[in-house]
Formats: sequence, structure tokens, C-alpha cells
Amino acid sequence: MDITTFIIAAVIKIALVVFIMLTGVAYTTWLERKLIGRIQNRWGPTRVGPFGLLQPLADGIKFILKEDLLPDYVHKGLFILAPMLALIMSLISIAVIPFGETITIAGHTTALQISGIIQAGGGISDINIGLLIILGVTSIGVYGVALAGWSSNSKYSLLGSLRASAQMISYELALGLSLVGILLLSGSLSLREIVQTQIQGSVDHPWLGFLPHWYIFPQIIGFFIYLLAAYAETNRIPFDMPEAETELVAGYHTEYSSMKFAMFFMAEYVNMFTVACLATLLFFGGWHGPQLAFLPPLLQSLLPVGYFALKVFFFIFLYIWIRGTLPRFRYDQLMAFGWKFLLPLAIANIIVTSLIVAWRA
Amino acid sequence: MTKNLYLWVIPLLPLVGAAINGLFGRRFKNAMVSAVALLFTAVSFGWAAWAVYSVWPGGATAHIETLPFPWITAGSFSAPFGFYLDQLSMIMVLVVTGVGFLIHIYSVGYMSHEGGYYRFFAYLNLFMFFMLTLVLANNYLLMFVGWEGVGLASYLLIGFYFLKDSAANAGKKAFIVNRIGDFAFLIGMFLLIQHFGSLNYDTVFGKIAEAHFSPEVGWGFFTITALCLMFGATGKSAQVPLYVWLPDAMEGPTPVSALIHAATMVTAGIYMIARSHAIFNLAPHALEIVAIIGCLTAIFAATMGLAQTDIKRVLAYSTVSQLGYMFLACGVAAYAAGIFHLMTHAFFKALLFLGAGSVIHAVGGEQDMRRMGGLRTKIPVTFWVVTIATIAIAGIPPFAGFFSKDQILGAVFHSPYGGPVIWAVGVITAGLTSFYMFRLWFMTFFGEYKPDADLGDAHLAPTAHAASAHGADAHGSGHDDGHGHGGVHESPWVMLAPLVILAVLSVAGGWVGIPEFIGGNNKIEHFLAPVMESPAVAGEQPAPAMKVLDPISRPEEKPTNEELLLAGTSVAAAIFGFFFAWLLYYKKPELPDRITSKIHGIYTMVLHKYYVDEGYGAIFVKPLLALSTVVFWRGVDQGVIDGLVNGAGATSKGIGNELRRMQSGNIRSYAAWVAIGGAAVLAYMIWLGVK
Amino acid sequence: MVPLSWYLILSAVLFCLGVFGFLLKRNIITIFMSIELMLNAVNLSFVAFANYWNTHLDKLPSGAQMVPLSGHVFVFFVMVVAAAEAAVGLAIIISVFRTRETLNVDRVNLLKL
Amino acid sequence: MVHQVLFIVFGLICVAGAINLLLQRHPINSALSLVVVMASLALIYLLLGAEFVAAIQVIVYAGAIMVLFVFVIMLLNAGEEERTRGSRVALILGVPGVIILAATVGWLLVTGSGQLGSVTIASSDFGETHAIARLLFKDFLLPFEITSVLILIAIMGAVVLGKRES
Repeated sequence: MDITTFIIAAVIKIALVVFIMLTGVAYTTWLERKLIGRIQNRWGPTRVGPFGLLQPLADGIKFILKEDLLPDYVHKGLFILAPMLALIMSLISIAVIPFGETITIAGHTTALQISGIIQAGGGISDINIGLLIILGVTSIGVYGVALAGWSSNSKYSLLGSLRASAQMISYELALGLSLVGILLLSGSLSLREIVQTQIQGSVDHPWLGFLPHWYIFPQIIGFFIYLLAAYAETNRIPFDMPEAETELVAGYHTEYSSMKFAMFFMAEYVNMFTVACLATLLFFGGWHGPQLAFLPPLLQSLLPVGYFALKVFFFIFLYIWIRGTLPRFRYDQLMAFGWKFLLPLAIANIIVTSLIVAWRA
Repeated sequence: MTKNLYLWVIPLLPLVGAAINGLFGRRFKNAMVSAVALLFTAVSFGWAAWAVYSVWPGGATAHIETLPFPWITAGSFSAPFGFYLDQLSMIMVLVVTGVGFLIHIYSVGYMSHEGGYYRFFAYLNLFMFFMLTLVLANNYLLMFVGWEGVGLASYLLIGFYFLKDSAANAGKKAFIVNRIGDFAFLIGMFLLIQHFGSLNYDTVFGKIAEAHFSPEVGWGFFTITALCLMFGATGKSAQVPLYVWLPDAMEGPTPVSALIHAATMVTAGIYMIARSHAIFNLAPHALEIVAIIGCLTAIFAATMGLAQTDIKRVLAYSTVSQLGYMFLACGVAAYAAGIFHLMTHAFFKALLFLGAGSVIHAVGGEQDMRRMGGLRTKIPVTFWVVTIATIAIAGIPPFAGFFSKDQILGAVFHSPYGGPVIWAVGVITAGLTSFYMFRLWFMTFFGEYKPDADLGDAHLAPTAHAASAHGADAHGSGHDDGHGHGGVHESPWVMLAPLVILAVLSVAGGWVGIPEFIGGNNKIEHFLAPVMESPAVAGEQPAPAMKVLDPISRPEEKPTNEELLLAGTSVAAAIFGFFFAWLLYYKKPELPDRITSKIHGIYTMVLHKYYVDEGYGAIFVKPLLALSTVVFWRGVDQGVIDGLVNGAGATSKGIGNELRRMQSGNIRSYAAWVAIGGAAVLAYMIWLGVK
Repeated sequence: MVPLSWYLILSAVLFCLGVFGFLLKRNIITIFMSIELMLNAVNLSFVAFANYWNTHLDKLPSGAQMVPLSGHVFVFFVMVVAAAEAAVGLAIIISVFRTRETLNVDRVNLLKL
Repeated sequence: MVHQVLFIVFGLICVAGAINLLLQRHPINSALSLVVVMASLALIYLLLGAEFVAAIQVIVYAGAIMVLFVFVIMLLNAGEEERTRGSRVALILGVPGVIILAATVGWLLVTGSGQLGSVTIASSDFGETHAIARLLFKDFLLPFEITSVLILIAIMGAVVLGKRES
């Protein structure tokens, strides 16, 4: 594959993925409002379009058309840079996430992954350290939040951003450690390879003879640690202290309005998607699912993407469900929970897993 | 060589005892301390006896055992932890452990009321360890370790009552005087290393035997070496000119005087000369000097002993005198006779000291004989054993002293290094010995008991007075607490039993050396013959000069009546001594005062021991102190060494005073210094690379 | 194909800029950041050399041993040390600020005679 | 060719970031400049085939250490740098010294460039996590454990230092 086709293919893939992602984000907001409405015995949005389906579009137009306020005494450069940083970093993570095997369109075969490359021999080469890149990019994302709060020159914002960055740094540890169990089992940092081991394992030796070889089963503790840490990372309820409306107005984005606020908003939902994708890939076998041989070939090649989307949707649904049911933690409880419960548990999980791996080897 | 006797155990056992008592003894009860000390000494004696029995009677070669790990290795020179058991060291090791054990038993009674009980036994055991190392070593260096170690133990024990100035000073004096001799000994060893490349007895004597040194060739070397060794021996064995420490050493507890300063340690010099006889035999001039020194010591010490009134000092001079005899024996190459006398002397002199200790014990710490008298009936056992010892040392047959002394005198008479003059001096000394010993005997046991006698001439004898006033009653002061002034009393049996055993030995000890002319066969000389046999004789071609030096080649066909005459003369001298003592101190006790006032000058000189201590003080000690004070201390030490150090300090202080300006407290300045330093290092490295 | 010297020059330039930062900046936190910059400069040359020796083993002096990738491991260790240093150093800065109410190193100069 | 262009681009970003670090008077700007330097260094590491090192460069340096710096700056509310007279030694001796040093080293490197040769990515598995892990947990196990102890001690030290005295 020469460099020109590579660039063309990459640009097409990026555009497609970003479009799908942003649409997905938009409709996730719709879904969230709808679902929470139902949970709270309300209707949710119904006026704009059938079932309120055009509501996200209306929201978008509103964001774009609203006046972009730039308060006095803010640190201008950083005030503008912060939301961009947040959104860019959350979108970069998508680049290494694989959605499926390959797809062949008009004689061109390409990997269903922005960073994936089809090699001359037909194999797919992935970035070896996909997982690390996601972790790294997430850790850079902290800057968006921190700088936003600091540059706003407002007490609410500063407190919110301090809370947010402290929370994100703390839970990043538990998040990272919860994944080590997976790494021990699969022996790779490449996301594609981790999925491949699960699919291959399901064929070769399924758990208990019938369960698919997904890592959720041996790593159930790791999975729950991951889930809790991920909720904290994305600042979602029950860990949404940074923006806790009742305490801090809106935390780090108190002073933001219009499109800059929208960027933070989008970044949060993209992060949710990233986390959900990661959970799917690492614990639920990624695009693995039953093969339906009776379908036409194109559909068959799209089927894994369908499974993937289904699993991701499940996690998004879980997010919303939890938001609708659980109250918010207190801040000291949150920190104590992260450092004194999740982190030791994650370490114990690593020790047990590595002992078992060593024993089996 | 056939059997491993674990000889190293013999010295090690007392060391273990010393370690246990020294480290933990403070917490032990006295019974425990003495049990430990006695047990280890007794086992050591038993082991020694077993070892001797195992190799008895031994051949011409010694039984050598070397520990498997080296001690000192430097280049081609090496000194192992080696042990050497031949006839000579057999006698020594038995004497040391046997007499040592008896004195340990005695000490249990004698020291029972003293403070520092555990300390005393720890030192005593330490002394045993070093002494056994000395006699069992198979090379001069290990022997030197023991040599120095017994010096140390002697220092510790002389200064046992370290709170007393006189005791502490006596300890220091003994140590320093010994160091002078040790220095010569060291030089002698260096010469041996330089010449033979080894200090092992085997190697050295073997090389001497192989090389057939004729006196002309090796004259200088052997004479110098022998003189150095001899000078070392004069220090340890208290000979002229280094005898001065021994009388002062009587500051120590009496058992110490018996063990160290009569029976064992002081004989180390004799042992060393006997051990080195191969070297001495090749140095006739050195032998002659040894003989002269021995003779001088014998007569001088005997005369000094005449005037002393302190019972232990009389015995101390007697010891010096008897050691002079042994030196004399060595000087005429009659080593076997010297060792014989060493052995018998160990018995009767230990007995005398212990008896004196018993007397002192009895009269509550008094050491001045003028305050004794009439003790014969009060302490009968002590009286009888001291009587036996006195007769033995006076040289009256058939007691031990007679045989050994007679052998020495006989050898002197015939030897090319001796001759009738030295023999005559020896006989006179024997007479004097008899006189002062019976003087002691009469003064102590006969007449009236006069504990409160006024010592009118105290001013004449400042040292003796000082000894009796301060030094000597150290024992008594501790002792009185237990007994009060309950009058004269016999010592307990734990003290008397060793005395009795030693008395038996003093009587019978000489019978192993009954000379041929009386009908004996002089077993001891034959026993020692394999050792004393000159290696040169063993060679195929003894040089003609050697023959003269060889003690064995003494003409055997001498008429026996000449021998008898010689023996008779010495016995007569002893009886004369007895007679005068009887006359002066029993029959007419007022006579001595009259005589002393007649010859007041001589008497004072003798009483002051010929002013030797004062002379040494004036000739050596004071100039040396002055030199040290003025030149070495004020000049070299304060001027040069301190000056250098202080100058260095002042200089760096000045530099630092300037450089402290760099310490501005500003981090960035510090960083600048670091950066410049880094730049300099890098530039230097680049320059190196370019070059 | 980038010449090794380019990497080394970049490393040296970054290092010298770090030194300048240390010498010229007054804010103690910025000075600390300059130190981190110097560490990074060193790391760059480690990584560059690790790659270089991987392909230029022939240029090793005779007898010299080379563990492949050890440069990367050293970078790892440098990072650990830098992290530890940052933790302790920033804690010190905080306590200095608490007692002296300033971050200017020129005002924190009591450590002298 | 692509390598060279990428190197020049990221190298220039690096140097620009470092210079900006020096020029900015506000510490938070300096900190962000340093983040830029570190991120572009990570990309240069990728050019050198050191993908693991690049990843941990981002995670540890940019993501942890620099966040800590930003945090402290925010916590202490550090303002613009004061202009104080400062150290004469640093200006008079230090700066020329460093310039001379830099010049010497630069001159050496430029002249010696030909002998050194160039750097390329030899094989795709060079610098892979597996290989580094093997080194770390086998050949460098002891140093690795010691550094873990070191960092533990550093954490405790930081806690003790940061604690407010009651």
C-alpha cells in the first residue's frame, strides 16, 4: 500500500468515524433525556420531530447560534484552548479503536480501524501499544479540565477543575491497574490482538465448554473496577463531583457558553464512547458474536460491526441507567473509595491473576 | 609424628578459662570462678601429661603439629601456628601446668578474701595460656607471642592492686625493663630471618646442622645473634643488667610471685637459650658472656639478699641469684644442668614463696621478718615445708637443690668458659644462699614473736620500709576483714595441700639427676641428650672447634674423687652458711647490729642494692625523660608535628574564609558553579580526546 | 535515515536550554521544570543511542558489551527517578511557600554563612 | 526523507517549546510549553522506534509529572515572575560557560557527524514492549525493584513534607 492510498483511506476513515461518532454523541443525548424521562415517569423530548428525534439537531443549532461569551479577567489563550484540548484528546482515542476485522469496498480492502493498516501479505498491522495510547491520551485530557478551571479565573471553576483533575489522576491508577489482568491473560497491548485472542479462545477452549472465551469471566473483579474507575474518569454520576451543579454551579465549565461549552459536552460523551468501546474490546470479545451464514456477504462482513455496536450500546445504556438511579458521592468518600478500596483491590486482582497465569504456564 | 595429639588444646584451655572468667566472672560466685579456673588448668595439665606420655621418651626428632591454617605469610617467610614437643618442652610443659595447677589451688585459699577474685583467676589463666604458647611454639615468632603475652600477664598481675601507686609503678617498671630485652630479642629474630629466611626451629637448626658453619665463618653473625637473644633473656630472666624489675615485682599477690616470678615466667629466658643452644654453641664469645653475666648476677643478687628484711624480697633476690646459676649453666653449655636446676628451682622456690605467703597470711599481712619470729609452733605445717625448701635451696643432700646445683658447679669447673675462678664464685654464692635462707628461716620461725617491733633502722631501708608500710600489707588489708586480728593461725588445707605436694617434689625432684659419681645415672641428662646433642655432632664431619664446644664430649673418664671433692666443697659452703646464720640470728641475735655498725658503709650499700636503681635512674631514666621532654615533645611533637597540623588547619581555615563568599545562598549561583565545573570537565575530556 | 548527530545536537540544545532556564529563571517551579527539561534531553540521547547501537554493533570498541535496548531501560529508570523527584520536590516547594510566602529563589537564600 | 522531515518538524517544535519555557513569565505557560516539548519528544521517540518509551513518556511525563506541576501552580496560585537582581555569578560566569560548552559540543558533533552514521528503524519489533519487559524483569530486576522502593519512599516523603504541621 503506497503512501497516497494510505492517506486517502485514512482521511476517509477519519471523516466517517468522526461523523458517526458525533452523530452518535448527539443521539446519545437524546437517548439519555428520553430514558431518564421514562425513569422519572416523564416523556422526555417529544416536540421536535417524531419522538423528539430532531431534538439534538435543534440543540446543535442553538449552541452554534448563541453568543460566545468571553468573560473579563480570564486567561484568554488558555480559556479558548481548554475546550479544544478536551475534545481533541477525546477524539484521538478513537483512532486506535478497532471496530471489526476488515471490509472490502470496490476491491479495496481496509481495516475497520483508523490506525490499522493492511499489510502486503493480507494481515492487519495494528499499533502495538494501542491500549497505552488510549491511557496516555486520556491522561493528557486532564489538561483540558484543569486549564479550563484555572483560566476562568473563578472560584467555582477552580474548585471544580481541581476536583476533576485530582479525581481523574486518582482513578487513572485504578483504571490502568484493572487492565493489567487482561494484559497478563492476552499477553499483548494491541487492542486488535486482545480481541483476536478472545475470538480464538472461544473456538479453541470456551469457558466451561460453552461460554465464549471473553475476559469478563476470569476478570470479573477487574471488570467492575474498570467500570467504576471509568465512570469516575468520565465524570459521570455517581462520580460527577467536578460539575456538581448543586455545589459548584457547573464546576470547571461554569464560565463557558455556546460552542465552547458544547465542546466540553461533546468531549464528555465521546469519552463515554471510548470507555464503552474499551470495555467491549477488553472484556466482551469486541466484535465477536455468532456467525450468521445465511446472510449476504456484505452484511456478513458488517455483522461484527453490528455486534460491536450492540455491546457498546449496552454500556451507554448502563451509563444512563445508573445516572437515573444513583445519587452523588461526597468528595472525600470518592477519594477514599478510589485509593483505599479500588486500588488495593486492583493490586490484589493482579497478584491473583499473575499467580494463576504463572501456575498454568 | 604418627599420632595427632591436639597439642593446641593445651594452651587453648586456659585461654578459654580466662575468657569465661574475664568476660562473665563478675557475675559468678567465687566458687564458680575458682571451679572454672581450676577445671581448665587441671584439664590442661592432664592433657599435657597424656601428650607427654604418648610420645615418651621421644626420639632425636621432635613431635611437631601445625594447625592447618597459616598465621603470617609474607613473601617467602611464613610462620605457622605450630607446636613442638620434644624432651625440653616436655619438661617445661609439665612444670608449667603442674606447678601452675598447684598454685591455682593455693590461690583459691589465699585470694578468698580479695576483691577482684575473678580478675585474678582470669589473669592467671591468661598467663598459663601465654606461657604454654611460649614453651610449645615451634618457631621463634610464636614463642615471641607467648613471650610478650607472659610479660603482659605479669604486668597485669604485678599491678593487681592497681589502686596502689607502688604496685602500678612496679608493673610499669617490669614491663618497660622487659621491653628493652624484648627489643634485643626482636633484633635477634630479624637477624635469623635475614640469614635463614625462617624462624621455625626445624628449619633454622636444620640449616645450621647442614651448613657446617665453622666458628671463623659464622663468627660475627652467630655472636651477634646469640648476644641479642641473650640480652632478651636477661630481660625476661632478670639478669644483670636488667634484673631490677624482679624485686619490685613482689608487689603482686604472693601466688603470682610464686608462679610467675619464681617458677615459670622468669625461666623463659633460660628455656629460650637452651632452645637456641645450636646458635650459642657456634658463638663461644657469647657463651662466655652468658657465663659471666650469670655468675655476676648470682653473686650480686645473693649479697643483696643478705640485708633485706622483707621476706618476699629476700626470696626475690634469691630467685635472681638462682636464675644466675641457670644462666651460668647455659653459659658453660651445660644446658641440661640448667634445665634440671630450672625444674628443681621451680619446685622449691614455688614452695618457698607459697610458704612465705602462708606465713604472711598467718601473721595478718606483715612482710617484715623483724616483726615475725617464733612461728615454728604456731604454724607447724608451714614451718616444716619451708624447712624442707630451705634445705633444698641451700644445696644439702639429698634434697633437690643439691643435685642440680652440683651439676652446674661441676660443669663450670670443667668448662673452657668457666674454670676455677667462676666456680669459686659459684661456691661462695652457694654459701651466701645458704646463709640468707637460714637467716630467713631463723628470723621467721625461731626466737620470739614480736609483731610490734620498732624498726629502728627504718630510715636506712626506705624501699624495704615502703614495701612493708604500704605495699606489702595489701594482702593483709583485705585479709583482715575476714579474720580480724585474731592472732597467728595456720592456713587452711586448700593452701597447705599444694605446699605438701611441692615439699615432696622438693625432696625427691632431684633424684632424677643423681650424678654417676654417687652411683646414680643422671637420668635427666640422658633424657635431654637428644635435644641438647649439638646438630653439628650429628653431621659427618664435626669441625675440630666444635668438639670443644660440645657439652657431650666432656671427658667422661674424669676421676670420680675430683667430682666428690667439688660436691663436698659446695656442701661445706652450705653448712658454713647455716652455721653463720645460726650464730648470728639464733645464738646471738644482737651480733648482726654490731657487725652492721662496724661496716656501716658496705651494709648501707648492700641494703640499697648497690644503688643500682638510683644509678639507672640517673644514667638512663632522667636523661631520657629530659631528652623526650625537650627534644621530642617540645621540639619535634609540638614544634614540627603540631606545627604542621595547626598550620594545615590555619591555612584551610583562611582559604575557606575566602571561599565562603561563594556560598551566597542563591541556588542560581550554585547552579552556575556546577555548570562551569561541568564545562571544565567536559573541556578537559575533549582535550584528552584531541590529544 | 536521520544522522545520529542531529539527535545529539537536539539533545544538547535542549539540555543547554534547561541549564539556561536554571540559571536565569527566578520562579522555583520554573527552575524545577528546567531540570525536567534537562532530564528529557538526556533521555533523548539515550533513546537515540539505543537505536544506534542496535544497527551499528560493528562500531563498538572491541571487548565492549552491549545489551540491546538498555537505553530504553535507562530512560525508564530516569523517568521513575524524575517522578520521585517531582513528588518530593513539589512537596518541598509547597512547604517553602508555606513558610516564606514566595516562590522567588532570590528571596530564599538563607543557606549561607 | 519522511523521517528527516518529521524529525525537523518535531525537533523545531521541541526547541521552540523549550525557548518558550524560558521566555514566558508565567509558570503555567512555561509548564504548558514543557508539555509541548515532551509530547513532541514522544513523537521523536516514535521516529526512533521506541514506541513503549514514547507511550510512557506521554503517560508519565506529560500525564502525571506535568499535571502535578500544573496542579501545584494552581494550588499556590503562582503569579508572574518577579524581576529581582538575583545572582551575578549566574549571569557573568554561568551563561558564558554554558554557551562555550554548547558551542564546543555542537562543533564536535557537527564535525564528527560523518563518522557517527545515521539512525533508522531496523526492524518492526525493535523497541517492543515484550523486549523491554524481558530486560526489565530479568536483567534489570534488582534495579527495577530498587526504583520501586525509591518511589515508595518518595511518596512517603512527599506526604510527610506536604502535611500541614498541626
